[in-house]
Amino acid sequence: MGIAIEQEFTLDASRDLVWSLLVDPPRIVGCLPGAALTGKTDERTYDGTITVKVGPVTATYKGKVRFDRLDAATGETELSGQGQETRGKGSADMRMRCRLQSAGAGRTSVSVVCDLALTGLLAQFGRGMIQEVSDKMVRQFTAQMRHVLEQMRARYQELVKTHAAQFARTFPAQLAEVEAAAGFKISPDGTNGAASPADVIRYLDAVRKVGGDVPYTSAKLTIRNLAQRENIPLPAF
Amino acid sequence: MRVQVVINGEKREADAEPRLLLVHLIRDVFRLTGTHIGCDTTHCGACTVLLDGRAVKSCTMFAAQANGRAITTVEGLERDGALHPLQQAFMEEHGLQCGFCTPGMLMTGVAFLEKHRRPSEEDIRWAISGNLCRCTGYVNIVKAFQQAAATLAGGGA
Amino acid sequence: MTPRTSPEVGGMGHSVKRKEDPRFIRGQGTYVDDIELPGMLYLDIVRSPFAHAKIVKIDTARALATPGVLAVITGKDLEKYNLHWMPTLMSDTQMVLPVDRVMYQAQEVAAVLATSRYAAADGVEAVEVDYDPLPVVVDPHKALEKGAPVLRTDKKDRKDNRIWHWEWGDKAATDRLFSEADVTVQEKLYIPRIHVASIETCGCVAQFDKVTGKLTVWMTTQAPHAIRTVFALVAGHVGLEEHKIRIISPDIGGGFGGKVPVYPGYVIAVAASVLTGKPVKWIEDRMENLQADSFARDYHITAQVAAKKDGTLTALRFDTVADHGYTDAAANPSKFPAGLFHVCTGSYDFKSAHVAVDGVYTNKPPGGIAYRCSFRVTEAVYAIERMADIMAHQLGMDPAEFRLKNFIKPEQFPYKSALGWEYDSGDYGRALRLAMERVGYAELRREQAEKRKRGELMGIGISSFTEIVGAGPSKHFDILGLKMFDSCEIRVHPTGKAIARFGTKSQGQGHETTYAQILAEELGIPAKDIQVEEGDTDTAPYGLGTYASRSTPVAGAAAAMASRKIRDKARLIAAHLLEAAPEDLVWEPGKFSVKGAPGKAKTIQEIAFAAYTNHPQGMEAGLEAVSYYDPPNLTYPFGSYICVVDIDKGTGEVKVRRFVAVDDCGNIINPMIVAGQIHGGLTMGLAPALFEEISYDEQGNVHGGSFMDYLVPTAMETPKWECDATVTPSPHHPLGAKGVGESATVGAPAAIANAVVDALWHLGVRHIDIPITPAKVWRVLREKGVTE
Amino acid sequence: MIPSRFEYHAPESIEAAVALLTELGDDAKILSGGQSLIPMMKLRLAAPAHIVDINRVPGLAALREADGALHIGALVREADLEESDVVRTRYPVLHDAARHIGDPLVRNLATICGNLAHGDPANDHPAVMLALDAVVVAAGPGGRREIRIRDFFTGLYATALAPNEILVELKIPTPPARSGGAYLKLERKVGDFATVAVAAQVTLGHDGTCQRAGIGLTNVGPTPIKAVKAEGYLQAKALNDAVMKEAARAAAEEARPTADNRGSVEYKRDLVRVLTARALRKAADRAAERR
Repeated sequence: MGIAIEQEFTLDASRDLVWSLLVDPPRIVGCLPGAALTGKTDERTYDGTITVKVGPVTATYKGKVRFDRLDAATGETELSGQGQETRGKGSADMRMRCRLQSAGAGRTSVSVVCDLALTGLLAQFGRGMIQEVSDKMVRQFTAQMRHVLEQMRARYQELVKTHAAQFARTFPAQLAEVEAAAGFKISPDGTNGAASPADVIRYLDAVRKVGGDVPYTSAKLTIRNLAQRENIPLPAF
Repeated sequence: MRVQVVINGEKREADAEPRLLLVHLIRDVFRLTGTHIGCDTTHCGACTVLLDGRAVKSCTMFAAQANGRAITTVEGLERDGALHPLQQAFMEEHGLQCGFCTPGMLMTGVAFLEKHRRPSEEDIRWAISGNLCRCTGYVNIVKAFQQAAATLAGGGA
Repeated sequence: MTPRTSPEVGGMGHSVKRKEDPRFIRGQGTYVDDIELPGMLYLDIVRSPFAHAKIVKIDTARALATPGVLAVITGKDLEKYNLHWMPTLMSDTQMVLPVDRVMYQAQEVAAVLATSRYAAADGVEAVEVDYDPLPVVVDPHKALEKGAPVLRTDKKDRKDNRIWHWEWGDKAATDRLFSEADVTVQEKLYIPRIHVASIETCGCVAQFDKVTGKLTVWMTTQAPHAIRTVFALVAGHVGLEEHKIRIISPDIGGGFGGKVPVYPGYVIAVAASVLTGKPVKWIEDRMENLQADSFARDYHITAQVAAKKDGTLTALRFDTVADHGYTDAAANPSKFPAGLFHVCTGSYDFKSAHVAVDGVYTNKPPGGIAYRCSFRVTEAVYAIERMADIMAHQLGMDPAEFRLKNFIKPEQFPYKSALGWEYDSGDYGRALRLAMERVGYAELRREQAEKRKRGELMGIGISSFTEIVGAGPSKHFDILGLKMFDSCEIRVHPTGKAIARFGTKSQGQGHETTYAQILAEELGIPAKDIQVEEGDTDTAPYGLGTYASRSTPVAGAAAAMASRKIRDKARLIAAHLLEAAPEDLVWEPGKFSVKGAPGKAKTIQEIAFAAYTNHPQGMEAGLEAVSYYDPPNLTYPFGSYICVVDIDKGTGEVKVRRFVAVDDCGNIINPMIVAGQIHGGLTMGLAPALFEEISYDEQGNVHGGSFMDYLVPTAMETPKWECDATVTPSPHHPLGAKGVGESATVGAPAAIANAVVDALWHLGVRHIDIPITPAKVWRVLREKGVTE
Repeated sequence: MIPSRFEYHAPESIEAAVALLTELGDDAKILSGGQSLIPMMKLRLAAPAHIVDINRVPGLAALREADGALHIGALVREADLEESDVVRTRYPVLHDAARHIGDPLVRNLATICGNLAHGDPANDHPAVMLALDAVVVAAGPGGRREIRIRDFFTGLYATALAPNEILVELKIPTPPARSGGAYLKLERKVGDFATVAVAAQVTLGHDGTCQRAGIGLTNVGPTPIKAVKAEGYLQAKALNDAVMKEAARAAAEEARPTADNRGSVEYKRDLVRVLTARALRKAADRAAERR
């Protein structure tokens, strides 16, 4: 049986931040309840599992997720996944298209179109409940996305903060300049309004512009180290 | 685990996995093959037996649940060479064809007739609505129930 | 018919109590799953969740590590012995286990052999199969479109999904009559997939003796001899020759056509037993039964009939798409890919008719077997009876009056139908008039008119069917080349008791009783003194088996013919004993007496004793005979059914208020058993009309694959059948009998559908496809603006 | 059809059962009648590692009227309701439902409390209990607590019971005089889940107006549905055809059906309307008979 799920929702996060989540396989897959990536075939293809639990019924699907298209310019992604139930009772085939649009300052609207095709025992028995289960999963997915975005925003702030506090101590006079160049607020204790990977890059660029190569190198190292340690995705810089 | 039951008046026991279905205890372990299996989803009633006098589907019960209880199967209906009036009536009224659903029908009927001495046709159809028969169209099963009810009401076979 | 024999003898016409019953009512029947042999292993099957997929890999490691699991058998294992494919009964090919591809959901993928049922089931769950899904084709019309994926890529020359195209009748004459007709009607009728769902599923116990090389298989089969030959043809090359194969069909818990084919499970169990040298049991569960065993019907019919203004039917044209699933595994006589569908001119005197059928491959389970009917006869009868009603309504004629006008008249028999069948006998008007009288037809029509004024919905439906059974004359009928005769072998013992063995196999029809009655009728030996045996190929004479209502018409006739051979010999022995000329002896059931001297007589028992103790010199001792009966024609049972329904405007529910069935199956052997057959048949006619259907979604998922959704009627849904009969003997059958097991299944669906549409015709409703569910009726009612 | 392996526990007190659930967590399932759980286990849709069979716990099989309520213990079987004169005469809506659950053999094992605890919106008793404003008694590690039925169903197969709580009893307030109820179920055949079913319970005032109305809907949403708008609409109104039809329309709007083998969304919604009107009529008639 096949079902279609269409959802539109708005997130309190910049398009940049949402995009960075959308193109981060382990994180975005982690937003789906019961799902996890277990391995990687190539840059675009991952192995994963998802366990769906409805009352006494539990089904685990094992399979592949592929990022078929990632278009940063248009904010569109296409993802497909195929999984087989681990006890041979069925399969699930999913195709998902996401599109991001900026919805004003710091807000992004997300539209998701998902086609799900099921085979096997659950498709035979659960016909009436699958829509409900899927809808619930999408609801949980968006809630989890909000939560993760909140976390991520905090972490990008944290990245900037580690260096900005130091910068403010060393070059208190130039803080305002950096703030202006980066485009967000930075307090003397380093607390700041960074909200996405792009903001982190903007901060780095601002430091270089205002302070020159030395503070820039220090900023790069500090931020890169922390990002690596905490596994916070950043574009190359 | 050890399961002990009284089946058709005889004490029997067996080692059973907890997941062993009662119907398999009866058929495969005790080798009483009159109790049949006709579906997976608790619909057909071919596996009906009496558990402490109540008609139940033995495919939808674990053997462990029957531990310490009394079971009657179709093999236990004939007493001292005398058929139960319902068995007799099934033969008289042609209430069976392939015979596969028959043991389940009989067990449902035996329990039902204990409680309903003068059942209407509607009562009987209601009572056997958990037992599927593919051969008879139920007409003669209903007649057999009526005949057996009359025999039982008459005070003996 | 007044019985010729006494109740003690119990010949034809007596409601003899069944010989089968004492064991069944004590739970002492022996069905396949009741058989347990020392050291027996259990087979369970891994099935595909996909309707169409490549098999990338089968990983058996985890399964083999499961306690109790001994082996996992895959298509690759069978391929080594060239046993991975087998022929179907229609000479198509079917996978036993796939090597690289599955073609329908629930198809066998691998088999697990274990020491218990439970271990086997655990093993099945642990087999890991990696599939690569392929495009699924479930709609046969789409399968015929250009560009549809070709499903049978294993067949090198195949470029599309059309299995065959078959036509019958005079197309030009039919076209001409249509162009000249005053009135023509057309309707698209879909007769959905259904399943016989006998309460016992299929299964077997295969036992191969490595020392003697003998294979014994206890299996749920309606045709043990044919199965033996098929096994020998399939596996002869690995040493299983026909004399080393014994098929035993023990008690069978209902067949209805579903136990005619050879299913992969049987073959795998046999292979597993041959490989291990141990007995192997395979018993399918209900879901496997419904999802993988042969289905019935699945005919998409575009039906047209033409008539004159005065209501005279002139011509008929049926174009049909037959969905066969991924292989044509129908159980039809090989000359007739659409079975006997061309009996579709029914009870009416058409001038001309033309039928075309296209068999189509789809990603569904194979089949096209009967569902308690003779080779596509239900499809034919449903279509003509629906069309007769539509035409009657179209002409503004009462459907009964319309039928009476168009029936083949009694004096026209034997009657050659527009499509070439020679109907043996019939009096259709008598049966319909009796049904009308029994139901109170005129009064019901008055009630209907009154109710209609009040906005209440009530309908009266008629079906005046003609069946065609007893396949069949060897000139036209064979399955895989095996001519469709059947057999009886009788041995009369010295003490006058007898044993009779047959090539058929009862699945509930009561052969042990009725065959004994035929012998009682013909020989005068009491039925209770006759033992009937069937189903063991080592002992029974060769026969084609029990399906298509052929037991009485063919094997029953063989019983009569073998009895008559015995009687002929008995006459010679009696003549010897009575010292009279054989031609001077007169036979009455049970004894020969000298003409004009009734006191001078010898009973059959005395003659039997003499056959072993005092037979004439020059004559062989003993009293035995065998007959392989090749029927000269088919038989044509008929009847008229009238159904009365009430429809709930709010919910769309259809309640069958009354159902009167008048059947004519010729001379009756056991009225009690005949009535039982009709009750059961009616219920299996009701079922597809209102409840049962197996359908598929676009991914090829089956809906109706368990008893949760495959709605076998209980006693509550089943109306109280009202039955009556007329008797029009078959002129060519030695007993004048015609066969009855399936008439009711064939005739009933149209009566019910006609009643529903009759209730709604005034609203502009012409047709609703079966099963007529509340949801469908509700939709039609709301479309017509009717609501509660 | 063979279930997966599990460990079997047969505690002899509720406390022991609760302790087991606490210890075993999510891997354990309560077995009472087993007529929903065991079929799922045979299909291996469910494969709990532990089964806690409460059938040997004494004191759970009582069906009695006391303290203004009908008490239904965890091990009261559907057949007990069917055979109870008290239920038939004083709780007809419950009696109607009991006669339509599964089939007579299933009803010899199936329990009312299990029917609720399973959380299946297709089950029949939830709607009945919603119409009757029943109270669920749950036993957990901290003792017993009561849950109003309207707070009980939290999602598809999900209830307000904690994983280590057991539904030990149901309490149905005894309806006052001039009360009546009816449960109407459209099923495809005996033993089927409802295509749609409606439970209606009304209490009439002396003047014949509706003092209280309870309406529960079966199998038309992810949870059983209490048709609160329809109930509210009926309040203090004379139960004539027009009023009942309007309430039925409101109930239909409250339904959230999905399409399946039983029918389309539109069909099911309309059935809610048709059956609600009929159930209200029958309930009102029965209420009028019970003066």
